[in-house]
Amino acid sequence: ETIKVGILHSLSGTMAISETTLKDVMLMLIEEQNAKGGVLGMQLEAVVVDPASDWPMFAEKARELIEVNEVAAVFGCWTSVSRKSVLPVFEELNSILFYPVQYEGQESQRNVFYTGAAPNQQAIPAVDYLMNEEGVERWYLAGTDYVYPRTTNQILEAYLKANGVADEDIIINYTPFGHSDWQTIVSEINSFGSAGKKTAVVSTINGDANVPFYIELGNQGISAEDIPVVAFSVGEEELAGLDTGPLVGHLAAWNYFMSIDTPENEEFITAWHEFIGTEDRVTNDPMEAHYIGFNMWVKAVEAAGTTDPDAVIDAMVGVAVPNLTGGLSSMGANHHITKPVFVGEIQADGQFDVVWETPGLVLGDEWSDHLPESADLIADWRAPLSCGNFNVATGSCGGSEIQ
Amino acid sequence: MLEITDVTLQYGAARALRGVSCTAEPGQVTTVLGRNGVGKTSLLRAIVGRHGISGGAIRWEGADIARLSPVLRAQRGIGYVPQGREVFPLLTVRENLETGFAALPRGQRRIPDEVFELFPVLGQMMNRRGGDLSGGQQQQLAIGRAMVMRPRLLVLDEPTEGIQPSIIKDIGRAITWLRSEAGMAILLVEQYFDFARDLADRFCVMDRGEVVMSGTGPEMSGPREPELRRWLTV
Amino acid sequence: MSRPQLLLDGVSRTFDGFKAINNLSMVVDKGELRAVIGPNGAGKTTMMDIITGKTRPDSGKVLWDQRIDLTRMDEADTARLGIGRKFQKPTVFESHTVEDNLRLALKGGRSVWATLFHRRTGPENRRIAELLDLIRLTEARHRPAADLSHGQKQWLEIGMLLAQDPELLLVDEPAAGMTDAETMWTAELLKSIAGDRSVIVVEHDMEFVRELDCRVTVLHQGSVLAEGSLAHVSAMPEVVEVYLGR
Amino acid sequence: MFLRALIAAIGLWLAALPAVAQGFDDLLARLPQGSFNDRAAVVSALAATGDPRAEAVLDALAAGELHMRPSDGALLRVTGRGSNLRGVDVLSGEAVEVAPRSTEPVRVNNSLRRTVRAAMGVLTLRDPNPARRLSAAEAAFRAPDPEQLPAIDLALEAEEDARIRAALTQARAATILRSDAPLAERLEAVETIRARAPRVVISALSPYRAAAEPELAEAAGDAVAAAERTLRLWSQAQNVWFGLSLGSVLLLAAVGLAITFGVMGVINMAHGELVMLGAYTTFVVQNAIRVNAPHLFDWSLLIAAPLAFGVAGLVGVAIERGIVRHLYGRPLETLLATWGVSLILQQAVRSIFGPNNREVGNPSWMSGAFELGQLMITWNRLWILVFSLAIFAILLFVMRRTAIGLQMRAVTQNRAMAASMGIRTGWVDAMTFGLGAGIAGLAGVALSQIDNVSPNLGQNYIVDSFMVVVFGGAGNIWGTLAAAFSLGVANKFLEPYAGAVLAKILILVAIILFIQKRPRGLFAVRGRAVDA
Amino acid sequence: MTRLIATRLIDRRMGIFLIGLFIITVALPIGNLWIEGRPVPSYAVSLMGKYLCYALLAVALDLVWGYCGILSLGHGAFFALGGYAMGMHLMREIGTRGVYANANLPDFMVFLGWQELPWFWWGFDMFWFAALMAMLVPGFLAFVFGWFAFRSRVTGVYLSIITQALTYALMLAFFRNEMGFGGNNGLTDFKDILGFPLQSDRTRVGLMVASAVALAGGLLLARWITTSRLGQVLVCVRDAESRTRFLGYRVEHYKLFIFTLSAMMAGVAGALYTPQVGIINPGEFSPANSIEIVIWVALGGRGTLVGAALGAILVALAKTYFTGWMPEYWLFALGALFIFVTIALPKGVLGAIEGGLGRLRPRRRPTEEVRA
Ligand SMILES: Nc1ncnc2c1ncn2[C@@H]1O[C@H](COP(=O)(O)OP(=O)(O)OP(=O)(O)O)[C@@H](O)[C@H]1O
Ligand SMILES: Nc1ncnc2c1ncn2[C@@H]1O[C@H](COP(=O)(O)OP(=O)(O)OP(=O)(O)O)[C@@H](O)[C@H]1O
Ligand SMILES: NC(N)=O
Ligand SMILES: [Mg+2]
Ligand SMILES: [Mg+2]
Repeated sequence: ETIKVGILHSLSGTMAISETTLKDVMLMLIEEQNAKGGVLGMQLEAVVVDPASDWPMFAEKARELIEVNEVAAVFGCWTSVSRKSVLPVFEELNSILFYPVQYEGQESQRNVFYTGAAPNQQAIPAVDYLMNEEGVERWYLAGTDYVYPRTTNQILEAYLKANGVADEDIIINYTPFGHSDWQTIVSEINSFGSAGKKTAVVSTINGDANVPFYIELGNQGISAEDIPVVAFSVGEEELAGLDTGPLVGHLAAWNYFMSIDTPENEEFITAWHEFIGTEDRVTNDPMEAHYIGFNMWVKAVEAAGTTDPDAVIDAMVGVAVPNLTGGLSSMGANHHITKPVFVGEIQADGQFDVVWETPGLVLGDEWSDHLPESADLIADWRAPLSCGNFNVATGSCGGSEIQ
Repeated sequence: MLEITDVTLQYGAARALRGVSCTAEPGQVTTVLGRNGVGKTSLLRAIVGRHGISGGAIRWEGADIARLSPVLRAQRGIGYVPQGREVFPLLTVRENLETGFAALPRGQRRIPDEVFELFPVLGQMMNRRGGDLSGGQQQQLAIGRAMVMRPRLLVLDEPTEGIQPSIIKDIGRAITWLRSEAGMAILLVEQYFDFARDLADRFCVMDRGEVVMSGTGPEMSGPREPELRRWLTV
Repeated sequence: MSRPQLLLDGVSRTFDGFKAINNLSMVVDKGELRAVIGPNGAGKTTMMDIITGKTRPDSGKVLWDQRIDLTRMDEADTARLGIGRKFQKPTVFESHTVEDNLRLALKGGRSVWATLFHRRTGPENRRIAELLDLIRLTEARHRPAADLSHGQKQWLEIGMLLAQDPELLLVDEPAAGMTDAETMWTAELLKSIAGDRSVIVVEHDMEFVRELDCRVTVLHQGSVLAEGSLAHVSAMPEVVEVYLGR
Repeated sequence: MFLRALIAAIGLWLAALPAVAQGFDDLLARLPQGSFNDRAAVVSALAATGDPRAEAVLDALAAGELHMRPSDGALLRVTGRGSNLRGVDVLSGEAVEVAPRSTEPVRVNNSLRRTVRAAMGVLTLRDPNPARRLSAAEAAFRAPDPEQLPAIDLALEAEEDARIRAALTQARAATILRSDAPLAERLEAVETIRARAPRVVISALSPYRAAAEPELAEAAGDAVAAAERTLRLWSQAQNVWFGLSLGSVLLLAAVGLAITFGVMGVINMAHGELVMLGAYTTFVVQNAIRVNAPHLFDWSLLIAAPLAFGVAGLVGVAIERGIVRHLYGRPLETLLATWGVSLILQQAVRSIFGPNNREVGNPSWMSGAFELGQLMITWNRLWILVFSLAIFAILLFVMRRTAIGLQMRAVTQNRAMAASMGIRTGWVDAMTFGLGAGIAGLAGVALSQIDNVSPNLGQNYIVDSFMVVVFGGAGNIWGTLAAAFSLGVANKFLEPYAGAVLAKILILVAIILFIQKRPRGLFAVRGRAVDA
Repeated sequence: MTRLIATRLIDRRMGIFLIGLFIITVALPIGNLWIEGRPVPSYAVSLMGKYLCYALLAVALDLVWGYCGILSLGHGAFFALGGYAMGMHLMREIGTRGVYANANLPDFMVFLGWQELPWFWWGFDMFWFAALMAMLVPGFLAFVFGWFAFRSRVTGVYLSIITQALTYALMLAFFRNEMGFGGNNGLTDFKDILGFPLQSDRTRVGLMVASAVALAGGLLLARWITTSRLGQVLVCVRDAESRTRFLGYRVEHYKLFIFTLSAMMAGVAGALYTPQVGIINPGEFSPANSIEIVIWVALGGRGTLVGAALGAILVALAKTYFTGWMPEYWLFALGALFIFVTIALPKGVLGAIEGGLGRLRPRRRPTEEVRA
């Protein structure tokens, strides 16, 4: 008898470039856990499917995993739209999803555990850093045209204005997915940045579009000392496809960097290299998120003594496991976790060098406090509240989750 | 010499040729006559390799060519003027003519002057696209193009179709010239009886996929003429 | 007196600097049978293209029935006015059967709704049988038109033209690819149609034209070189020079 | 000698400020602590001490290699990782043992690094190396600090190199502007700075538009406005350049398709994957060069180009012989089969090279940019433009002027008749498709320089390249050229106003509308043959 | 007379297909709802429902491509518009059950700080209106687009590419949050339809049966059209457009009619699809999706209607099966399948089945158009 674990990451199509690694890391974690004797005395069995970067297909495959393969939990999704697509399935079939990617927030669902960063765990600290430590006064927010950048920028815009940044000192610019001709935008950044005020670019540019963006940045000679770029979707994996020489000093904000020097991380990296069979492959933040999420799930299952979703969901809140950066991450009542926030600078070897970090761990804020619509909302999945969008002003649990 | 023996040809289940035999000799014009749909074009298609045969043999200059590809047949000196012209519509007249070079050794790759003597209009329209020419001009181009190949066997499918009377006469003269001066074997399908008769050294008449009558050129206007004409009327 | 069915007045058309039709004027009366001859490239087919709206003239007038300007119409419009055409290179609907080709050409409703709710009728069937018989393709009626030989396609086109029952028939080289006997027979057919209908025939076969026994227009370099009876024009040295040859 | 005097002068001046009047060792101890802003002050002070050891410390700090050993507070310069970890005591210069995680990095960020550079600039304004002097002068211009004015003046006095003198003069002007010098002097400084490139003028003078003195504010405002006018004029030229450059990318992506699709009529959905193969070939070549012959790296693209042509061309020939050959006469079904091929090629690359981006580097001659007036022209874009035009020219020559080109066109117009003319249709088909595929491979070499090298590479270009070929007029190679450049330029003129997304939408709508006017594309093949 | 119509509409292949469809629509629900132990999981029901929507979409495309020679590379747009129309209704149905509990505005609008419902959302709270719009909006777009394109005589690849440009432009437009259709996430988190909860098995079965009925209806309608005189004219247009004009048929009217009708069918398919997959987003407009529809039709057998439906179901089935069975290598299998079918089964899967059975009289496949 085995316990099945579903892995729902695109192995083909546009998202394969990011998600395949997460499938691999899950296989590694499961293998390691099995070597340690499995869970509840049973071996784990990974069930891998390929939703092929097709959003409705994510829902179909989620249903297949839960209904046909009867998995105990699913680790998967990258894009927000894929997560949105599977939410109703997890709710209806009452199963568990671990979502490992930084996202825009504004969501808390009983069946989902969000192990990636919410905006307050990435975007806001990064902007704080630029404002306070680099004296940035002018902001160019460049993003790919989809929900994560749009939401993040909306939150940032509210936040920046609240901090006294003038309208004309903020530009928000969106580009299509896979945008590859950045000449105009980079030159616009160049002009915007030469108005005598310290300027920074906040990039929520997604995936494939980053490589040509940074190449253009390098070639037009925009150096980090003049106009630093801080990115929320660029990690070690993205840099692996680039000559980072001209990009040294540009920034990224994450909750994990491969370069962070802790024994746990070293062990993790060694295991990863061994598992994947090459020293060339890097590790990144969503991988750590899966590492944390998986260990939390194992712990919660052991605590509950069963894989029954209701029991596990209840057992999850409060579970704490070591993360890879030397701290102990724990699961909040809002199904988001606590994480440290790091700002790192790109190095010539494609790694990041941490220049700043939050003093302690930060709990993911599911409903942004910086947006009027969600300022009054909180999520708390513990009894008796058990609500994903409790309105503290009206004192009611508004929305879908109440029966 | 071209020898066709007992050739059958099928389009799917329908038979277009049923045991056709005939010959074409160098220095002679062989004409094939027959009403619409009796299989004349099918016979020529079999010879040039446009359509595979299901029985019989086609021998040219002593070798069996029935299994050869159209390219190899062209390279063995068989030139083809198809029914419906088939000029390359987007190539210029010059380029159309130059396609005839493919089967020639490098040294011979030039357009013979006779082409322009025979069809002066081609010379005037060298840079016009083949597809823009009038019907008759295209027909002239198709014949000229085959002449560029300098074939030893020239297969012509109704070459006078759509051509003005004066040029038909010229074509007649040209065929005579090619036959005698160049010693070409010429196989001519023709509906225009007088034209065929004037040129033919030999003739054969087809009906429903079979050769029903054959003979020498002079016989076309003699006692056998009424019989011949009968095969051509409905 | 006879009324002009079709009038071309000073029509010109240039292709990439080449004057295909050059100040061409011509009148065809109602019920007239007219033969048009002329060297290859004289502009005969182009003239038909202009009449049917396929090609727009650069200048000049084309009047139908003395009032309708054909230069503003497209192919479907002219067909609906009653101008039918047989092409020099036979073009039929290859994936339809011979019979269906004729049915589609048959005079009748051409609108989307008419065809959607169309039902076959007895008279229609009889007319089809008649036409099939006339073009001698009764045996081939259920074969796809793609399977026909070149000459058979010519006949099918003629059949389709007749099925349309047009006011004016434009017939481009009907005798090409026909045996002599068929050629003569076709000439008889066209003669029998004329009177009721107007007919313009283009042909290079002088026997055929002689048989038509009608007024002949000789085109050369896009304009009229001569007009008159065949005997008259073929005696003209210019015509012999550019067209008939010696 | 001079240096010492200078440092002494600065030291004296700084001594007046109590906050920084600290001993060198004191300052060193404070270097690893506090906020970046605090530490920036420490760095300036360190430089001001004039202590010769400062340079080594600052150098290590700027390189991000300065570590502190918590056990004794020693400052080490640490390089390497894991087993290669090596340490040097910055003050003594002696090598020391370091165990992993026994030291903590002294963090630098961009602003601190800038301060370090400026601080070191003071130390290098009189460096014997002219290049270092020049960059020190530039640094002083960009981060003007009134405290450095005496140093700049001294340097200016001694400087002989005209270029460096000019730079120093500018730096001096910027510094004066920042200082509380008399108004006349500062107005003069504005005039001096005005001579520089517009962008620099804007950046340097914008803050003074809000100066307290109205004359100064006006002068600065004038200068900035003039610079902005110049830039606006140039921005049109810049749009043209960007457009041509985008056009060249479109041309590259499409030109192979102009053959396989435009000329042959094969709907080749695997075209993008052939481009991808070219890019991966470049990756493999560069990898081999990096490992075996690093000195050849600058040649890597020239070596990769023929190989990419060969690899993609051979795959193309294989596709033609294996699949497309069976489909002449049913051209639309090539869509189904080549779609299948494209899936297989994508997955094959994913299986062999992994799903991630692979790194393809820019050779030195393709990196960086140069300025042409106010135009910033990047070398890689320029070379790609040249490359695309060269490919186009070669292709045009092959198609129009060679026998094989004639045969290619003949075969695609009427395969059976071409065979009857003695043209080896099979061979010609294979060569034509192979040529189109090979050119796609060449495009991949160029695209590897500006885009991801990933299994998705091909998919990113397929829609655009069909659009270009069709918009230009299928079957007309000139049309492809015209379409690529006109779409590129149009896009780049729209983008600044409409944004990238809307610009793209507008371009698509424009294509739809344009096709209504010219139903057979920009350079339509016209005439009887086509409208039959 | 009715017999005559029946034989005209239902030839052997259509008959067999409809019987198969009927069996599925009866057997799956019974197995899912009424048999002990539920041998048919709900998963299979909604999957089948989705396949049937694809099949209807494929039939719609076959109507224009197979019979009229219009290779639309943008049919996904009509499907998606139908899907959005239904999605908008489902969004409105959520009411106060959204996360922000706003009775008037869907969640994403609240989140974007919108104050009131944009005008183009008016009326979508009524099912009948949404259902109508699911047909009318795609139909209208097709009509306007077709009216210009066909009148200008845009044909062949030129038409194909502008249809692709159309769907591509729509995709980018729908990505934009400003458009008011939920941006890249599209519309999700639906609760119920006509008062039936979407998460219940009965609703799912109902939707699947509705899809089956729509497919059968679509097939019969398409068959009725293609066997009429109008259908013959369409084939004429496909094979020799210019010649058709010379017979007096206004080709553009015919094209416009069939294109608009086909777009409306695609819209219906989309409207049924959305509630069954639970999401509609701009990805449905992506050019690759539209190309895939063409692939279904080509694979099944162009110009056969039933073949198109079969092709859609087969490819979707293969995808479902392969992505679970060999997630890392399934593209090899699918690619190989496409290549195999084109080369080995020139008449598509349907042609191969019929040829293999050999019982049915060989029907001539219409000859291909010479150049795309
Ligand atoms: N689209 C076109 N582009 C260029 N030239 C053209 C075009 N259409 C016709 N021509 C030219 O116009 C002239 C007239 O052609 P047309 O087909 O009308 O001749 P015709 O009298 O029908 O000749 P034939 O007896 O050979 O059929 C020819 O020289 C032809 O090359
Ligand atoms: N591609 C084809 N498929 C099926 N049948 C064909 C095909 N081509 C010709 N046929 C049939 O084969 C027979 C012979 O045709 P062929 O073209 O050889 O006749 P032909 O003697 O050249 O006639 P024409 O004088 O009309 O050119 C005809 O009955 C015709 O219907
Ligand atoms: N959640 C994201 N990054 O799509
Ligand atoms: Mg024939
Ligand atoms: Mg003509």
